[in-house]
Amino acid sequence: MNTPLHTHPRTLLVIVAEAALEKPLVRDARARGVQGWTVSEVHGRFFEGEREGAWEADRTIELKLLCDRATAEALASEVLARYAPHYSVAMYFTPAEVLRPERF
Amino acid sequence: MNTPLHTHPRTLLVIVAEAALEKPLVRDARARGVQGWTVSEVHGRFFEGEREGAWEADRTIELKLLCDRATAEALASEVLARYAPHYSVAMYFTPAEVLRPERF
Amino acid sequence: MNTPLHTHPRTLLVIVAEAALEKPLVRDARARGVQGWTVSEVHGRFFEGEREGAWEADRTIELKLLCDRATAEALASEVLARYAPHYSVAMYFTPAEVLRPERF
Amino acid sequence: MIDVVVFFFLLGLFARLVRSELKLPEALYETLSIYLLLAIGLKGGIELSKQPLATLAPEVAALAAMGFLIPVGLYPLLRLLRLSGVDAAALGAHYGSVSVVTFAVAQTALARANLPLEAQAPLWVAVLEAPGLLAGILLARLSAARDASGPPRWGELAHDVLFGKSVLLLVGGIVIGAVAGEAGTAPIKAVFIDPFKGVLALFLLELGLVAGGRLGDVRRFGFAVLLVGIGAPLLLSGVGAATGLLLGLGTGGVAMLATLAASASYIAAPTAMRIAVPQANAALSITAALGITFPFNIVIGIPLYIELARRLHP
Amino acid sequence: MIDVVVFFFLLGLFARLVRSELKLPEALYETLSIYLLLAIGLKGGIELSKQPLATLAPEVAALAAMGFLIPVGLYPLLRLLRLSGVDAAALGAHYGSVSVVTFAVAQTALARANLPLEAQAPLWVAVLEAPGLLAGILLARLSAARDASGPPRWGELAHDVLFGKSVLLLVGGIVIGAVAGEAGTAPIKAVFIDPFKGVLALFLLELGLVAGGRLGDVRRFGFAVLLVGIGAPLLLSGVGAATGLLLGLGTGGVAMLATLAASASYIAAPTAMRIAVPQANAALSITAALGITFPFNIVIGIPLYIELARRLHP
Amino acid sequence: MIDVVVFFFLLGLFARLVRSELKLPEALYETLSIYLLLAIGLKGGIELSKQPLATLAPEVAALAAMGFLIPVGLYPLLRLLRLSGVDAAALGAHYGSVSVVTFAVAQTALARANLPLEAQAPLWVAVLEAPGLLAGILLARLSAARDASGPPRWGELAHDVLFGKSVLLLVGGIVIGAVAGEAGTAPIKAVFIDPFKGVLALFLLELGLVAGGRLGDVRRFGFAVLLVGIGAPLLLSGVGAATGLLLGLGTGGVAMLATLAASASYIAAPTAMRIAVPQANAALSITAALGITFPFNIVIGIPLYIELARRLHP
Ligand SMILES: Nc1ncnc2c1ncn2[C@@H]1O[C@H](COP(=O)(O)O)[C@@H](O)[C@H]1O
Ligand SMILES: Nc1ncnc2c1ncn2[C@@H]1O[C@H](COP(=O)(O)O)[C@@H](O)[C@H]1O
Ligand SMILES: Nc1ncnc2c1ncn2[C@@H]1O[C@H](COP(=O)(O)O)[C@@H](O)[C@H]1O
Ligand code: NA
Ligand code: NA
Ligand code: NA
Repeated sequence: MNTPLHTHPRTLLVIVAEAALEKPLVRDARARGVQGWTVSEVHGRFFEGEREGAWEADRTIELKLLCDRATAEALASEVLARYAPHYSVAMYFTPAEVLRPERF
Repeated sequence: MNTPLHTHPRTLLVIVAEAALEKPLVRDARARGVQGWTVSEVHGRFFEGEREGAWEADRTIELKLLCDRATAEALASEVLARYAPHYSVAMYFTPAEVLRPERF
Repeated sequence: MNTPLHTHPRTLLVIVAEAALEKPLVRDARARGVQGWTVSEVHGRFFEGEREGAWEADRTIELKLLCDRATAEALASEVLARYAPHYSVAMYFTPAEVLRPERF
Repeated sequence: MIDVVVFFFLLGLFARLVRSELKLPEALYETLSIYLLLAIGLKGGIELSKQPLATLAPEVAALAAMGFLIPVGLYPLLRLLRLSGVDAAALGAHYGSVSVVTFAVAQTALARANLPLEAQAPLWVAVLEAPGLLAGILLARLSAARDASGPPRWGELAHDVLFGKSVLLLVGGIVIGAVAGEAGTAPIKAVFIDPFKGVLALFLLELGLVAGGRLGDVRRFGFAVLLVGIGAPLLLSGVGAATGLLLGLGTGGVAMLATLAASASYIAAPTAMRIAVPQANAALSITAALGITFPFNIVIGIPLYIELARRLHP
Repeated sequence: MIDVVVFFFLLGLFARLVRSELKLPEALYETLSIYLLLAIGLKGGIELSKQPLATLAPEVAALAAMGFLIPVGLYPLLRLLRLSGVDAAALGAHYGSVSVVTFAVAQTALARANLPLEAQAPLWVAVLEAPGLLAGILLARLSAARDASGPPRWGELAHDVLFGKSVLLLVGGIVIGAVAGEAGTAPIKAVFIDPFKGVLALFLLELGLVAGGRLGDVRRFGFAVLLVGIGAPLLLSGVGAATGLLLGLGTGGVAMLATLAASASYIAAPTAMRIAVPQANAALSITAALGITFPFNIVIGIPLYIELARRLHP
Repeated sequence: MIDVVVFFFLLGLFARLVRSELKLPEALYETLSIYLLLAIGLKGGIELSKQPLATLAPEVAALAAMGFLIPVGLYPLLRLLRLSGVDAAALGAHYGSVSVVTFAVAQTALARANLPLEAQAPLWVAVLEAPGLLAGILLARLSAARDASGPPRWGELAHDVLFGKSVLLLVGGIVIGAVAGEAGTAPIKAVFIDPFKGVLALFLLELGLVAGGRLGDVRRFGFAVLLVGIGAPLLLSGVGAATGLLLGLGTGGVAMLATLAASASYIAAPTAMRIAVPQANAALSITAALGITFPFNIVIGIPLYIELARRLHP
């Protein structure tokens, strides 16, 4: 009943990390021009990892950032360099499409 | 060890919106034939937006609807027209594959 | 400003199921070599289903497993055979890309 | 001397203003609000069980009318402040309805002042919950020519208010208290009566945090929101006191009706307006109701309204 | 006169039946259940510390046997109602196990009736938790020829029950109460003893909401589930009372065993069955146990069982 | 005879060691910690309101110095155990700061022993919160030549500690208690004073669970962590007691300062270190502080420190 919608490709960058990183990650995302963010509280484990969540840091968050591919990649590289050596961080990209391109 | 599974393409429509919209959004989805829904409680912000969650509406939800592309598009258009002018709503499509096509 | 990142394709297997399955599903995933897992508490409904969450099982979880396609398919088949007949389980695959291939 | 529960409110306000990360868990907030509603209802019910039931019909009718008329009366005044039609309607709805915590603080202030309060006072809160919302929605409909969201679902709305948390727990508590009486409720006194003020203190700590978070928005909306947030309760306290005198209430009752009229809903109203009048600016209403009027009433208003009642009621 | 805590249950039931959005936060529910288990255990332990320890072995053995035999005895009856083998087994397991809140309500009812209760009664609850589940799982295995999910993990199951929340907190509370005694526990009385009934009232409000949510399913399962939900407790109360008489308990103890036998587990059993007997219809069991039997026992059953104990026990 | 609240800690420890699924909801944990901080502060404030305000300046200065010097003093000792520089610095920060629950348990132990405690003791906790963290971060900076994460944001850090939950609620409680006094706080006594020990018992149950979860890591880190977890508090209790004597405190005060010095922070410190010194091994610090030192102090240390204070203070 609808003609196909015109959508715009974007990338969803998902970062699963210890909760202590929420504030700095959001700050970094904002600095790179990401226009919004969504956080859920999750729990989980990286089976074979040597590092492991500490007591208050046992809380884990999943941060989702919807933006263009270049921004997602730049942000991911920064996170990898800055936080991954010392913090629990898992990251992946997922393709996404949006309707209002000016917002994401 | 397995021969490749036969999967069926679907679309995951993700709607991040103020919690007040949960009931109406699920109602609309159901009316369009979506067979199920999943909601998580999230928090987040749209940095540059003029609108902003009010006190009880500070609660934000992420609604996931797995359905065929046409339904997802129709629903997204409806949401854009009906709710986006007055409510906080972010939406995106993600490709997905399912095993049991009759269920999604 | 960055040259394109080298990413590695993976599959995100998302399983929405009654909470009683969390322990067994994580066990199965681990047995198949998945290296980590993430769980969020969600709520939702399958509209037309005959089965329906029971009292304590009213709690629903969303389990995300990031791994290679073959593992995701093998795991999904196993879940379909072993749990789907008696439990509430919805599953889908989503494409994903990661930076550190050895971890996923 | 300021009541100790008010200090907790100020502590919460302070914490937010200095950007402390202090936060009460949401489950605690919900628990406290369920507790307060039940406890207020129970206490009222126990009092009611001790005395012959007054004919409540005139009170109910007068209060429903008052709640309905408050948004109607505020509408033109708010329009004068250059608020849009829907904003004026939605904001009025907040003042037509009431704040339960403000009621609770007034109740303890009256007790400290040794002014007896009518046993059925918790019922007033229940009665005042809905009429203002109704009026606000009607005004918004009249002011907005066309409306994308279709006609309001009145049935659903009525249901949501009548069987919403506030009315249900208040009235439920009243009925249980009235039926079980002082003796029947004695075994649960240690939970619902004795710790009441301490729990109220905790709740005010939380509300201080929330209200403090709203204060930041005052600058955004400027002078108008300040004027509304302080002017409206002052004006409406007079309306409430007059209604109380008309109904022949005692000094405590007059002070309480002044407080209730002056108080603005920050739970039922925002939720209802978000659904029924989505075009209205939610942040504006909540800034006035929770960021300004609530603190004003808790700290300054209530003592003022008690003083007013004392003067009006020889 | 009906106990005040029962009114809270009815309020919850009412709220759900009128589709109120009232909801207690999950964290509150969990907190209340942890509290009740600890408090029941502590109180029992304090009582035990005051008297020479009775030889408990015969009681433990008799109750374990009773819990195990209830599902076995119910199985053929449920099959007569055309339930499948696994459904009959799983449903039986719910009745073989017990409901802690039903115990708590019976305890306060006995206190109101001035019937003394054996100090070790909380231990009965702990003992009765598991045997019924075990029997239910065995019956399900026998009735289901083939089973996709492989042999049950008995070790895991035993561990989950023994070190599960209920048994651990009950027994933990008993031990602490017994070791610390009346004097040692005096400083925590204000939390674990005095507010007990008030907290129970809140918990019953929540359970009213949950049970009300299950009532809707009764129509789906029809007459059979009603028959089971009311018939089973009536029948089993006789079994419990007989066991109590056999063990030489006082009137209070006989009434309590009747209640425990008549009560159905709606926490441990559903969870255990979901894992060990997934083919069984979970909604059917929970509708009977929580939607019908629980309200029946709280409102009608307990007074009945007390009366029964009085008649049987001159 | 061991205090009843300690039994709850042991129950939690036991539950975790047998791998029970018992878990307190996170919201409860947060609520209990908010409650304890406020209640401790209030109680101290009420005491302060009864007596002329002592000149607190020397105490504040001495305690800030003690908190700062503890990590500095521990650093070379921890390096001897082959810990890396950042690990030694971060671990030291945990011991320089304090544990509020350990304070609460010591407070009840002193009350049982009839040893009066200085009214301003809750203030000590607030003062001791930050200096150790500061020292730990400085040491880590000095020991790590280059640091990817850039210079520490001192302003942010100072803000987070000063207006963090602990200091804010403690000081807030003290101020409210001092201003409102015994009479003013009487109406909230039923919440903040009477149930204190019972709530502490619940909190210790939770901490037993958490500490038990950390015990498993002890094997991973081996003998060194055991040595630190037990050796550090023993050593530091001497430092605390000496500081107490220097300040001319009574026996209760000396015992309390010994306890505070011996206690390790497991909330503020891990959070602050995670942000400011991310290279440090968080699991190592938390295992020592929460898995070993906390249980050691609760069960063995506090009675020991009281005895020490008695001997030192004729
Ligand atoms: N393969 C995976 N699939 C899903 N979630 C993962 C996976 N690996 C890691 N995670 C999540 O990422 C978080 C941080 O991972 P790590 O940095 O390995 O500790 C873990 O706590 C998991 O919740
Ligand atoms: N670029 C983005 N990435 C992730 N989440 C977003 C983004 N933009 C908006 N959101 C989420 O969508 C919600 C509603 O957005 P808005 O309508 O802009 O207020 C926000 O509260 C965020 O949680
Ligand atoms: N089409 C759908 N879209 C999103 N979530 C779904 C969908 N279908 C089912 N679910 C989720 O999967 C859970 C289990 O589904 P079911 O096995 O059908 O009971 C439900 O509780 C929903 O949360
Ligand atoms: Na009002
Ligand atoms: Na039973
Ligand atoms: Na210390």
